[in-house]
Amino acid sequence: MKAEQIFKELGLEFEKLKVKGNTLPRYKAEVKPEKLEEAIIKFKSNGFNHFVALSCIDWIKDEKFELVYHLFSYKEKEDVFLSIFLPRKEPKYKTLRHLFPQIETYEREIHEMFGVEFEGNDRLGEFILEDWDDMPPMRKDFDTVAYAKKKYESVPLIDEGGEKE
Amino acid sequence: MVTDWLIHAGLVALYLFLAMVIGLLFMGIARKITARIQNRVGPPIYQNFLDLGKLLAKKTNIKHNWIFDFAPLFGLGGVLLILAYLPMGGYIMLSGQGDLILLLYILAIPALGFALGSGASGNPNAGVGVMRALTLMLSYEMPFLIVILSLMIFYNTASLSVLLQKQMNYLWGIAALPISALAADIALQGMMAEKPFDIPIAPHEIASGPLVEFGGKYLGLLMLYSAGSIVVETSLFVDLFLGGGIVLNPTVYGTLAYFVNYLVWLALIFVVWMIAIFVNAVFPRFRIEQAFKFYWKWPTVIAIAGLVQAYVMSVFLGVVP
Amino acid sequence: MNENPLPSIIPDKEWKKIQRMLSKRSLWMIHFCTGCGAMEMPPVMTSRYDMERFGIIPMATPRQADLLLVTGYVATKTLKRIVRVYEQMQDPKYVIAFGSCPINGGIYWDSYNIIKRLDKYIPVDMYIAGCMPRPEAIMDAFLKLMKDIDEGKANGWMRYRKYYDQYRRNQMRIFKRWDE
Amino acid sequence: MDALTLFGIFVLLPLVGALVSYFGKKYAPIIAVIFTGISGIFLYLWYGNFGSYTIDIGVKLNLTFDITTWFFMLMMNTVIFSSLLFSVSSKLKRAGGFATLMLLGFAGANGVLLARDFLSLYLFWELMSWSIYLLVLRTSGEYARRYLLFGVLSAYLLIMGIGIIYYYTGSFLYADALSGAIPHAIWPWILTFLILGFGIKMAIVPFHVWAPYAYSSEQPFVAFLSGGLSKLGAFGIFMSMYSIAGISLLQSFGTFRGVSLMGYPFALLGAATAFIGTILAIFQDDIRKLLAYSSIGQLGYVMIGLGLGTPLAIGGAMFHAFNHAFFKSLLFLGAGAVIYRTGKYKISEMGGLGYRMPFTFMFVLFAIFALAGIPLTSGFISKWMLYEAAISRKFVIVAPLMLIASVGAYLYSYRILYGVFLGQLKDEDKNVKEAPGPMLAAMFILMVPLVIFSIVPGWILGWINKILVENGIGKLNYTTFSYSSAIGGANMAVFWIAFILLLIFAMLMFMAKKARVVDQYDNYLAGEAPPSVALHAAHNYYKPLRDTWAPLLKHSIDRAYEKFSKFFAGGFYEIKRIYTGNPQDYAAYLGIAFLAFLLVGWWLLW
Repeated sequence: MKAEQIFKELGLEFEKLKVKGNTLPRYKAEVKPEKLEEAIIKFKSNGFNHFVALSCIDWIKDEKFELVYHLFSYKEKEDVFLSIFLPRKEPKYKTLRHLFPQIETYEREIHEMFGVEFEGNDRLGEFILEDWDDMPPMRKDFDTVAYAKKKYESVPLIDEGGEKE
Repeated sequence: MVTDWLIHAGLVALYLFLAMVIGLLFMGIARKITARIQNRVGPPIYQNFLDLGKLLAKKTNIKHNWIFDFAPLFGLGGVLLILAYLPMGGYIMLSGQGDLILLLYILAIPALGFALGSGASGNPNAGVGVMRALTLMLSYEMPFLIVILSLMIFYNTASLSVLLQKQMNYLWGIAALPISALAADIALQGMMAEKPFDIPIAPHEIASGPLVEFGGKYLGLLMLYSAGSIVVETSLFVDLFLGGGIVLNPTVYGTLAYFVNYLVWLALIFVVWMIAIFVNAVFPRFRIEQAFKFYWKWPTVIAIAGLVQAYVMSVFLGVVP
Repeated sequence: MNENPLPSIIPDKEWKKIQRMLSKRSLWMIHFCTGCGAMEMPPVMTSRYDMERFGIIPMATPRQADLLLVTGYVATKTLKRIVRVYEQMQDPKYVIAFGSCPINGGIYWDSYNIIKRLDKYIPVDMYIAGCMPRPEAIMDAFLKLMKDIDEGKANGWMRYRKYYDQYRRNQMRIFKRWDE
Repeated sequence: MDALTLFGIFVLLPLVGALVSYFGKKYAPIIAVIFTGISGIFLYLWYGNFGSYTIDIGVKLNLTFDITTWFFMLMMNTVIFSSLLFSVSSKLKRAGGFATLMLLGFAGANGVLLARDFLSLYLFWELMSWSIYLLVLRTSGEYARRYLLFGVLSAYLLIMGIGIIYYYTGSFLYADALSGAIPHAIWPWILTFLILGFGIKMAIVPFHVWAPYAYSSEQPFVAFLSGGLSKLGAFGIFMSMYSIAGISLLQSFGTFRGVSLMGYPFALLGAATAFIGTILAIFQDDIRKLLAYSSIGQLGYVMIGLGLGTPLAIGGAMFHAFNHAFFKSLLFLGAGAVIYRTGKYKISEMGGLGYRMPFTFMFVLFAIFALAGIPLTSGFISKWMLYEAAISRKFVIVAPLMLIASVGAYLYSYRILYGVFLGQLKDEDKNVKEAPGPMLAAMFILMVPLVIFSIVPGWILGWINKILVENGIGKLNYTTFSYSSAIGGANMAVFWIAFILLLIFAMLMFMAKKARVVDQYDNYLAGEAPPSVALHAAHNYYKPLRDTWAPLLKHSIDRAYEKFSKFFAGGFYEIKRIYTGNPQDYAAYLGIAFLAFLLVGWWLLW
């Protein structure tokens, strides 16, 4: 079933993205957080059974994180982006790993890099970084140059005379 | 009586030392030839002596427990024992005192000691490596033992020194039983663990299998063990099928015969080693199931054909060498 | 890690010279391909440059090797593995670091999880500059390292044993837990 | 020495011991050890004076104490002595009953060895079988039932053989069997029944199904069962083939290159047993089952030797039975010590125990050398004799199977060594202590002969030669340190000197530099930190081999028996339905039966 028809049945207004080059048709829709799961289930049962990616965008100016769930249908050859907005202070959302198993890995990464809490996903914790002690590094307000200087330049050179620098 | 016993012991020690030197030289030649086949310059022939020197000169040596020491001790001691029981260049060292079946079982002493040592290293790679080595052993032993059986049946002896005598008087093994010689050479490839059968020491899959925890002097002595086992396996084939390199009859020509026979023996084991190296240079590595299925199919059929030929010739045609 | 102390009674300079010559002529290399430098090794091993003619062959385990190649950027996670592999090697051991990333962080100079200078954590005997040096540079580095060994200058492993506590303190600044 | 003292020491004494030790609750094994020690001392003293006697205990028993009996009793006595010494410290429940049954079995075994007439043979054979059944019952009824089924089958086969002989000769004496009353054509039947009857005790292939289950009971008993009692089978086959029938009678059935056509099929059966036993042993994960199948494989060798019948073959079979008695019970006791300390049976669950139990490891390692036939132990000489026998007579079917089976022995023996003793030590076994004193003493006793007879094979070859000469089979040529045959020979003294010298040389080369000990977790795992759980590669150890053998492993003899028994079970179930349980039906059956009798009687009379 076509993506437009599913959007109509769900009552979501959507927009067809204009992209240069002859790419497959892409639709983007903003969904309320509580209605997202039902939307994904509907899409999944109508041919959109390939979960491509879950990404997080840090809109620092209007204090919001945007979680984009990207689905694809092999039959219809169409891309669908369903996105929800979470407050930037304590971003919290429920896990959807029961719909697609790979969502768990994306959730672990977003938790470590952006600090979004996913209730129900028990494997959050340390994933890619090692012994990390600072704020989640992918947030726009994280100053990586200052951190690099603080952590790595401060390590003294080994010198026969003892500590230097 | 004691004096000639001492001379005998001195000669045995000389032959063993020469065997070790030849083994290391052969490893160097093998690396050179493999490099040349791959259009590379390749290390100098004496490279393995340098490697051995470096390993023995290592400042720290790591060991895991007292069973770990079994590998170098039994490895080197065992391989020297096999060399002592193997006539080299017609010089019957101890093989007058022990026959082929004793030799077959002595072949297991260094292998078992090495397996114990690597098992005690506690590294799972080593355990998997030894499992592969034993499965490979079960696979290539099938044709090899049938070949040895056909030799014993045809020449009607189990003693290696008598076998050499008979080959000198009658016909070389390879002339009398060519089919068995072919099966033996295929089995030899697995016995020496040369590619395509270097499954136990596969560096890419199990980090060089049983050798994973050996370094320094342990690896040095194990290099001596592998050098010795090269000479053992090649000269076993030469003694069984190529008359042990005996060209001049020692009783007639005396010590001159021993020199000439030694050189002929050296040339023959070099030829056998070259066959193995050329096959090694061009083949990828088998999986252990493929190696097992391979050895229990065609080489076993060839070996059985050789056995039937030996059986028919010795029992029905009454050919007695 | 209490290595047994340096063998105090080395009979004479001659013996040390021979020992250095032996370890120069048969450098067994373990290749820790951390970054994009791994692609430079095949040409060095194969027929065009052929490092085996100097006696350098790749080995599978640190126990058998005495030359560690760190070929590329070193993340904090990778540093923990590199230190463990380095400590499992047996003396005398040498380290060659490829590329500009181990020297000063290279293009990752501002990254939050790439260490900027490998020398602070494990003793490096030879750096090869270049954002992935070509095989000629690598062969040149091998020859220079062999000359250093011969002259006794490549004694990174002695420095590691002498200033072990400083090295360990630097390493602990990067990662907190060691046994994980 | 007269009949009463002979019978008293070897049969009555153990029976009395059984009685006494029943009441010695906790100290029962110690009492039993004392009794077996006494009979061992007498066995040693009476080496010289052999003789045959008859004793009348209600029924006339003919007993003969000759070199063959002495040789087998030596095995039996040493094995039970060390098994009981082992059980002193293995805290068995109801130790009194255990010691009693063991001594009963021992008395039965001695009786079988001494007996020279079928009646006493059968009497003691039943006593021994029953004591085994009760001992296996101590562990599990199901295993005991399996053993009982085959024990009864072996008893029936023996009775068939004895019955035919008695029908013709009218007497039970072994010697009378050759009195010519038995027609020539009947002998193959008699021999087949007797050999198969005794073969079941040796777990020959078609009848080996009970062995893995019976060998899973308590370790001290299993050491005696597999080490000692399975030799009764070998003794029985030897007696029935070579002293009751005699070599000339066997040859009279036609010979195939010097080997009687009567014995050759049993040699083939033995070769099949050796091959199947070894292949099955490779894939077992439970250490007891692995040792059970390996025991079946090794006894296949003994069967080959007895089947071939040339002097070298029978000598090899005797020597292999002797070695098997010692190294197999040593292996079972070693496994028992490990099970006693860790309580685990599965090989993949253990690991690294060699560092905690060094002596047990050395004993098991030595037993493995003997099992694999490494020349450092006397295990090699017996295998060498069997090979020489097969190869010198150009047997091209038996010899390859034997050779491949011996290579297969390396595989499962390394599985035990690596899975149990090497690899990484698991946390729960961290503070496992070495086996207690009596266990180590027991294992040491079993190891000593394997070493002595490898350095000086002449002594034991002397005994075996005397056995062969006495039964008119031929002679072996050997000297104190070396042995030879038509086509080859070996000198063990030269071997030992060369081995020790070269080992010392390797030691000198090796000890030049000090090595730093590192714990098991400082291992190269591609730089990864060692995980909290110990890594052990012993799980499903020979998986590639099992995959290649999969098509063959599908058909298993055990399942064949199960299908066979299900077929009968269905039938018996039908019959069971007759017993409906209410009296009216039974009254009806009585009426029908009475009526039937009337009809038949009427028909017969008229």
